[in-house]
Amino acid sequence: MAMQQHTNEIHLEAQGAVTILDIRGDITAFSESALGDAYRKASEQGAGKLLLKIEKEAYINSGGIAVLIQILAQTRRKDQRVAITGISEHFKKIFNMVGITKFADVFESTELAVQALT
Amino acid sequence: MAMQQHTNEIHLEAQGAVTILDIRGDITAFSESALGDAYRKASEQGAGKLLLKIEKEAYINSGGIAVLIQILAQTRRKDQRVAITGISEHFKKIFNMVGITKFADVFESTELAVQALT
Amino acid sequence: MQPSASNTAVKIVLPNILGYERIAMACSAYFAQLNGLPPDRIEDLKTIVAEATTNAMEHGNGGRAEARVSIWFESTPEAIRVTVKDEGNGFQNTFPDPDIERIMDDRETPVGFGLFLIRNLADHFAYRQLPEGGHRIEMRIAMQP
Amino acid sequence: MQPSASNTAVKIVLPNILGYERIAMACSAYFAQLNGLPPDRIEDLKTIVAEATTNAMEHGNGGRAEARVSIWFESTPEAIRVTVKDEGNGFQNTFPDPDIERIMDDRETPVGFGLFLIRNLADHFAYRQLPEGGHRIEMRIAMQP
Ligand SMILES: Nc1ncnc2c1ncn2[C@@H]1O[C@H](COP(=O)(O)OP(=O)(O)O)[C@@H](O)[C@H]1O
Ligand SMILES: Nc1ncnc2c1ncn2[C@@H]1O[C@H](COP(=O)(O)OP(=O)(O)O)[C@@H](O)[C@H]1O
Repeated sequence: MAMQQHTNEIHLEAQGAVTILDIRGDITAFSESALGDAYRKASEQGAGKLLLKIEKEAYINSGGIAVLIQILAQTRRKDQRVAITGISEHFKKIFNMVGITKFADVFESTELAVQALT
Repeated sequence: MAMQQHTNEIHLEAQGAVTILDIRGDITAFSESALGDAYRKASEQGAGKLLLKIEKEAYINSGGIAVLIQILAQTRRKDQRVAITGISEHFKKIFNMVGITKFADVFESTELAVQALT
Repeated sequence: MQPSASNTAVKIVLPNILGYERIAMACSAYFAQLNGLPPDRIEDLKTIVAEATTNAMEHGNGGRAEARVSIWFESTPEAIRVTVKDEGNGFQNTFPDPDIERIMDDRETPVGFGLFLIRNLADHFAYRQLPEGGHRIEMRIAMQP
Repeated sequence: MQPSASNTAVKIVLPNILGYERIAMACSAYFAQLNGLPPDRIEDLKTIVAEATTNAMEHGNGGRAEARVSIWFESTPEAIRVTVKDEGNGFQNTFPDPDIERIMDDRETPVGFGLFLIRNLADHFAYRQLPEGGHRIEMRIAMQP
């Protein structure tokens, strides 16, 4: 429960051709700069395949959904492939409702996501 | 989080000479009959060594503490040995404050408790 | 008549601070659990409570520090009902569902997901301007799917 | 003046139902976390909130279904402050700490652990009868140990 913090800790990690953005904390409008920075860094390093790893307990709200979609829009312009893992069943349902899953597949685990992206 | 239920599910399990009372749910005044029943059943079966296994997430309140102490009082009269496991650091502190730990040792795991009782 | 008339309603009053919707979410989760709402619907409830509460803070109360958000939780055999009240003037427009395809093409800004979630997760919702001032949204999550 | 005067206070009003103290505990945990109380002190806070709330329901309100328990959470740089108000007449006696040795010997009934926990976990507590009716207990958990 990293509730108090209005920002995220994001670690970049390479697994083969896939760059994992390991995102700690809630995904809200406050995540915009941390997520934008991490994404830019990964892209500058030439990442063509990205995996957004979100904590299962993360609180994701409408502001966070907007931030994620903005990242996805950028990946589409750059022809990067993106997948998502870690989210709960509830947010899988929501990502589906909103249409996020049209642009990024959601996987049960990092392993399955990396496999699918590779 | 078994919050709604005002009662407990308690399984009796023998491990060598130790009878484990595996207690699911919160420990409150509402636990009196379930816990009393399980304790009587174990005693009727001749249990001389008891381990109260409480869920780490259990909510234990002052009413539940009173219920536990009443069980401990009975074990003393019957010359049974009792240990406790499963509780969080917070409730370890409280059991210590209240004096429960003078009559029942608290262990980090079922294994350590069974070992110590045997 | 305030929604809190029932003998089992819970009321909570929050300061206008983003992040404090977490308190309302926690309240709603425990209230719903105590009243038998299934776990997956509790998740839906938490989300719509969070969205209605942050909307009340940001749009209704316009971020004013001295404004408050009041929330009532009620339970009936049919549904959990949540009412979120702010001190604002309510909706000035209707808002269509955001279109993710258009957003991805930069033809639409990524807003409107809060109401979208409420519209799609609540089994019923309605808002209205109050004669005594302020605005409230009432939302229900049905006990049976 | 009600304790809710501060701009960051949270208020919650509960029906007189045993079990609903869980809602107050959840509120207190999130409120305290948002205001930087360390995790072990949050556990202390949850316990004293639970005990004061059930006491308010049982002893203060005497279990009356139409009575309410009101709880305020406030944060200062020094402490988290919680005030629990009931509609009763307050303490009619003082209560010594329960003596577990005597309880084990059946020379004392196992009661009084609620106040014992409040006394031992809170860094400060005080109760008073209110001129307008009702009774309240104020408790503080210090930010620094
Ligand atoms: N409580 C409210 N009071 C007034 N207007 C509101 C309220 N809630 C929502 N709105 C209006 O509805 C619009 C859409 O809200 P929402 O879907 O949450 O998206 P966003 O917050 O991204 O704008 C807001 O921009 C605002 O104009
Ligand atoms: N809010 C209250 N109003 C009136 N009396 C109270 C209140 N809280 C506690 N008391 C009194 O203090 C006594 C001790 O309370 P407590 O330590 O919680 O133990 P118990 O609930 O087991 O009696 C109660 O029996 C009651 O007489």
